[in-house]
Amino acid sequence: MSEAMMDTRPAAVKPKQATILEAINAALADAMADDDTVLVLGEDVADPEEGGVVGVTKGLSTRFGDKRVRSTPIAEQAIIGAAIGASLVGYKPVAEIMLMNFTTVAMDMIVNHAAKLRYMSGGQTHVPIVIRTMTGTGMSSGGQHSDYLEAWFAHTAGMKVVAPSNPADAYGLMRAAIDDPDPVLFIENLPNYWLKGDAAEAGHVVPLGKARIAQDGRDITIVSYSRTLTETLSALKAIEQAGISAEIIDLRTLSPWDEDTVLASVAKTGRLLVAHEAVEKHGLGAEIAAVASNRLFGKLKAPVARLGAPYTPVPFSKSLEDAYAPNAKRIAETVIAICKQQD
Amino acid sequence: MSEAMMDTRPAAVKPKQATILEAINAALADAMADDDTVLVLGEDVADPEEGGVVGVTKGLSTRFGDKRVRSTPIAEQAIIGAAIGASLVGYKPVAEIMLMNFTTVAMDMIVNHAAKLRYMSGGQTHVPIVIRTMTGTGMSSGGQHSDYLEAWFAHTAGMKVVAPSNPADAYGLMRAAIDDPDPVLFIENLPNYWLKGDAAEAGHVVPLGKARIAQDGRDITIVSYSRTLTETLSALKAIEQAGISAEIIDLRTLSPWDEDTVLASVAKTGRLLVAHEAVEKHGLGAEIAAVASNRLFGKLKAPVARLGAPYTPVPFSKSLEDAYAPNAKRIAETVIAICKQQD
Amino acid sequence: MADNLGPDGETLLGIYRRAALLKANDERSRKVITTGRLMMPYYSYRGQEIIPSALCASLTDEDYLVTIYRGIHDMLAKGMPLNDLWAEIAGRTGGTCKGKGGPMHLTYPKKGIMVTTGIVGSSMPIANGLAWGAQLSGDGRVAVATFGDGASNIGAFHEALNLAAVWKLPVVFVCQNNLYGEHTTYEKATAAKRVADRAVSYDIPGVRVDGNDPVEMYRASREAVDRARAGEGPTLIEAMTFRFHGHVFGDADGYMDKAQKAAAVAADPVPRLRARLIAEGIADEARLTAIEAEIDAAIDAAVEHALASPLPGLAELTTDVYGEAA
Amino acid sequence: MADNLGPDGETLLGIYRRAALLKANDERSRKVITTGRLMMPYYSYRGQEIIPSALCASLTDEDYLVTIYRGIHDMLAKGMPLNDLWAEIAGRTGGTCKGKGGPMHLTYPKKGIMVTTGIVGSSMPIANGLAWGAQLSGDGRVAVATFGDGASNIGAFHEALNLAAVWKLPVVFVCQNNLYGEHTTYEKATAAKRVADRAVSYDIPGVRVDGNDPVEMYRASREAVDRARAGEGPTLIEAMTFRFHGHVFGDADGYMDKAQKAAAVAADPVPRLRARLIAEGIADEARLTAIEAEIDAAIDAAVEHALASPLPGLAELTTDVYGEAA
Ligand SMILES: Cc1ncc(C[n+]2csc(CCOP(=O)(O)OP(=O)(O)O)c2C)c(N)n1
Ligand SMILES: Cc1ncc(C[n+]2csc(CCOP(=O)(O)OP(=O)(O)O)c2C)c(N)n1
Ligand SMILES: [Mg+2]
Ligand SMILES: [Mg+2]
Repeated sequence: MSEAMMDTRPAAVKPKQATILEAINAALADAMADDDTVLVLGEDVADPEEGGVVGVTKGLSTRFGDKRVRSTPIAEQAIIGAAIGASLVGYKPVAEIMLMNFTTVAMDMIVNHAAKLRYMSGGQTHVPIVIRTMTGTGMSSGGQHSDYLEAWFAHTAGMKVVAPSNPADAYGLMRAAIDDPDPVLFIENLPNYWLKGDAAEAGHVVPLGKARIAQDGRDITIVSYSRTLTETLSALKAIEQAGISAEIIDLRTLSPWDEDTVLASVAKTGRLLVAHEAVEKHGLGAEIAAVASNRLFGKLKAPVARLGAPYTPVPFSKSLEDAYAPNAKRIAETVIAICKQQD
Repeated sequence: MSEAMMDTRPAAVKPKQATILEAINAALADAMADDDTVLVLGEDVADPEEGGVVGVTKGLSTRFGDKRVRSTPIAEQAIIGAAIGASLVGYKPVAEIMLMNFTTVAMDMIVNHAAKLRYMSGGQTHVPIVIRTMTGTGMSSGGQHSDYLEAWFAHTAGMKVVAPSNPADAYGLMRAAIDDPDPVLFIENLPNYWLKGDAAEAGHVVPLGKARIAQDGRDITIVSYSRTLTETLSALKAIEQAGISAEIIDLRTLSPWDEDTVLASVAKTGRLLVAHEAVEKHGLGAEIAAVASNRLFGKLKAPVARLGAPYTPVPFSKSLEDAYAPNAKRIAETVIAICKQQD
Repeated sequence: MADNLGPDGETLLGIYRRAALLKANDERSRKVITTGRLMMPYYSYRGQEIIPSALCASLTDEDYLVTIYRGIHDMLAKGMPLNDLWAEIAGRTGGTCKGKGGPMHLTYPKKGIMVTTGIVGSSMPIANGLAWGAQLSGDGRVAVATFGDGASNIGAFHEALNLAAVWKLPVVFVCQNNLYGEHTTYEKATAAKRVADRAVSYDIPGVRVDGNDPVEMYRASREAVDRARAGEGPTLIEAMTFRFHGHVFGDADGYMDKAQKAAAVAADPVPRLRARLIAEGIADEARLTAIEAEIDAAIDAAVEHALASPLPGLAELTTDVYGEAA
Repeated sequence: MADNLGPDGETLLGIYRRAALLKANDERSRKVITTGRLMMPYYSYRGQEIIPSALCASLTDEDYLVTIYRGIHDMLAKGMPLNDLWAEIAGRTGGTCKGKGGPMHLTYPKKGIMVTTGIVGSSMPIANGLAWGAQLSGDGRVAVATFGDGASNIGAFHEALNLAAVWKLPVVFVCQNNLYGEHTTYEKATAAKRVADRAVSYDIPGVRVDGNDPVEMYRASREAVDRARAGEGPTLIEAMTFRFHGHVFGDADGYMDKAQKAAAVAADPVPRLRARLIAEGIADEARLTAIEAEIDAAIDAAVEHALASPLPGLAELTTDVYGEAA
């Protein structure tokens, strides 16, 4: 706040700032204002319940009424079922599953139904819902509240998966997700809710399936997303100091992922590191590494590398939790090691 | 049967034949006979309910009593919960989740609890359960009854995942799984239940984590498992006719997978195809391809290839279902194309 | 129940019309499989025909239905055309789902048949969403979820009924209690004396009726549908019935009580209703025979049309996975 | 309830001993967080102390407990040692789970504290398994699952109670109804008039008691535990109570009814029991003060011991994922 006040550029030049939390809230509000069929449901989402445990949906029920913004019982199958049913008859529900680990109690509804109804009905019906969920280490929440499970959903045909890393993308991806004709899982990072950045203009849309080049570079491509993208950006200085020019790609949409952008970048740099907070084994990076290694066979300067969480549940103790997800330091070290391999 | 009767080798030389179904049944029976703490539970598993819808647990409740072999309500969370609880106090429950798609209603119990309790308790408790489940295309069961979801569970630290392709392995892996101190998901292929092969001797154990070289070869390594391994063996003739010598590895344990055996083979052949029935994108093959491409960088003769199901739900119609999972013909064609690439 | 709820003679005849269609269609399905003309997982509903036949007398084409693998009777009663049905279960182009859904996933939105699910318990949470849509739109539509007795023991049942009750959704939950869930008896799986008793958990009306009695079933359904339409919230109906065949075609049903089954078959509700129509002078033998002949001919035509239709081409494998973003 | 169920004076004093420990431990926990000495997600149970204190009067160390994130009161009542507890919630070596579980996953098998879960509803299915083990072993042990009112709306509740009933398991389901699930009131989330009414769905005894009344809570628990031990199956106890603080530490609790909360705090059950002990001559002021001082000293020591203990080394990150195959 005080920083913003000290900015001396004229107001017209400097975009408004927003946190990711504010951006998602604005996207929901703008979508509801623009389209009467947009609905919000989930535990505690309405204002008598404070607009969500973190406040992402604050103000919506007051503004749009408690028929369109409904707090639910603790019953994730019922939540997703209600969203699916309403979506089949013309509504665009945005359902919250409070934490990503709680998708485990709604997997049938998400995977066997939301993702498949279009196909199984031969295209007669479709399920335009958004499932918002938050996750991430860094809050000392331990083994059952911190997992990144995006690989499960990316493995599920019929769904899309999105994970923004900054406020403008959060806004634009949410608008795209709401208007997408198919189920979209929208992954929010808990510690990054309060990350500030340029706010999106109202109506800004980030098309699903398009990655963003967050930083141009020549020597190595780093593909990441969500909070790990933030860590990657923080690693940049150390990487540059080692004399390495890194191209950083924010995947943003995890499924379908933007093969064209990633492969073009790796074709240019010859090196690839995929970094994410999810467990490395069988994580999203496996698919990207498999595709890049296959498609750029013989053209790479180094083996495709991955950096993810170890093959363990998320530990509670701070000393262990801090060592769990890839952070700026480990990303920088890994990048430097990869680029040194061939030197 | 008539074939067996016509066999002229002396009985001592020719091992007894068994189907995979019989092998699993025998493994359960032998384990229950050897160890009073082994239990069986699941929908219809007891004899008044005919020992399971396919008969895998037939005879067990009659022999070991209906306290140790219990049919359950249709309530998969309750089933896995009961298994977990009993396992915490000295029992070794084998729980059936009838079809793999129904794991979706028990994911919380499997992933947040069974897989994590050892870690979250700092090793004070552990969950020696086996979760048996069947799946597979070929039965015209459509979108909600045929999926291979092993990649989800392989991504979950704390679990092991097993998928036999023949009767002897089915027996030996089940015995190992029951005695393993951690939760093991045991995947049975529905159409392959009636596949015959050499029966295992009573007490035969196949250690978890060890792959089997089903066929020695020089030019390419094919890694597969479950029914796709059967298809791969059927592809062998066409592959050989094309002048290609293929080494076929039956992974058997999908998590942890046998990196040593696979990498040694690929180091020798220089080529790798991973084939499975699960959706290719983000499937088990992605991890194996990522590891092999990374570890054997610069030493491969061809890019690592994968063959899996398309990125769609499983269709009902026979014409589409037949085209869904990799079969012998497509495996042979792919192998030949890979080996021709460099010729 | 108030006495003016009916059904009158016309309504009873309408119920019979549906029930006769359902019965004939089940018999034909089993025959077509037995003779090897068609392969599919088939869950016979023979014996349960009266339930949807009486229920649908109170529903319009605009009302929603979510049913299950054992649900072809529900769909036919709700108006699924025979041609679309048969082409689908034969996996042919021209099937209502282009052959991609099959017998467990038939869908026909034109008659409100929105979802057919193969996952026990899943019909209920989705029906809630349809009902929520109706509540929001204020269009007076009602959603019906059908499911089995076994399904009343799974978590989704509980979550769905509770949500429907707290949101006062226009939804009717119809449990077709055929006394078995696969091979397991009601008593062995279900702690409640009656499924209907479980309505207490949601403070909604719960009623157990003889689902094989068209009058009881009609009245209970009508009352529940009227309540839902009037904005008074959900109802749980437990319709007692019996499944004449094994769980799935090919199942030897050795686990079923022989005497119980024989008694149920002897009390076959469809001929019973037929006899009643004649006895009460609602329709005579000739009229009913004509109706049945018409049904047979329509099924004949649908079966032959289906089996003569081409299988889908390979391009269909990868369509309908995603739509086009706007 | 039979009048000879007690509790007698000694038992009441035992309940107070536990309740005083629980109350002091909660106050200390919040203080240690407020003063920045410790960071953790903390779910205060202040106001709910009587429930486990009275319940555990009927349990032995061999009986099993499965509790939830808001469950430190349950564990302490069941006998979790303060040192192991505090080192764990501080994430230190020497914690009962070596610091890897934390406040939501405390485990202490030596006192039967088998699982603590952070997933709403999950305590119940697992408690069934422990009870199944006891039933098989014939060792007379009882399993207790505790959970909140909100948890009574999730599928796992329903599945678990039904299975426990059909299997007649020695398990007691204790719903601590504090009128809120996170920010949502009981009424807004729960269709049943009482959670206890839901026992009808499982044909088991269901009883609502004032969980803040040590006598009511003791009697209901004792009856349920005795039933379970006698092989008569599960019981559902709904213990009415109130959560004095927000859902989680740091939650501003603006959604809570101010007057309701003030009334609940004014009727704080722990000092109420204290006063009663004195009024009934069960213990005098001096004795109670001594007990409280002892508790404070023990907590002091545990906190200081925990905060002085080292954090786990990095090797711990990857241990305890798998055991050694035999
Ligand atoms: C979640 C889940 N578990 C198990 C099954 C396997 N299954 C299919 S039908 C069935 C029995 C259902 O019984 P009920 O609800 O009484 O319906 P009915 O078949 O008798 O009509 C079972 C267990 C399933 N489809 N879904
Ligand atoms: C399956 C699941 N959904 C949501 C949550 C988030 N959550 C944690 S506690 C809680 C409220 C539970 O309320 P209640 O059962 O009444 O217990 P209380 O916290 O009041 O003791 C919720 C919704 C969760 N942990 N698990
Ligand atoms: Mg049934
Ligand atoms: Mg509560």
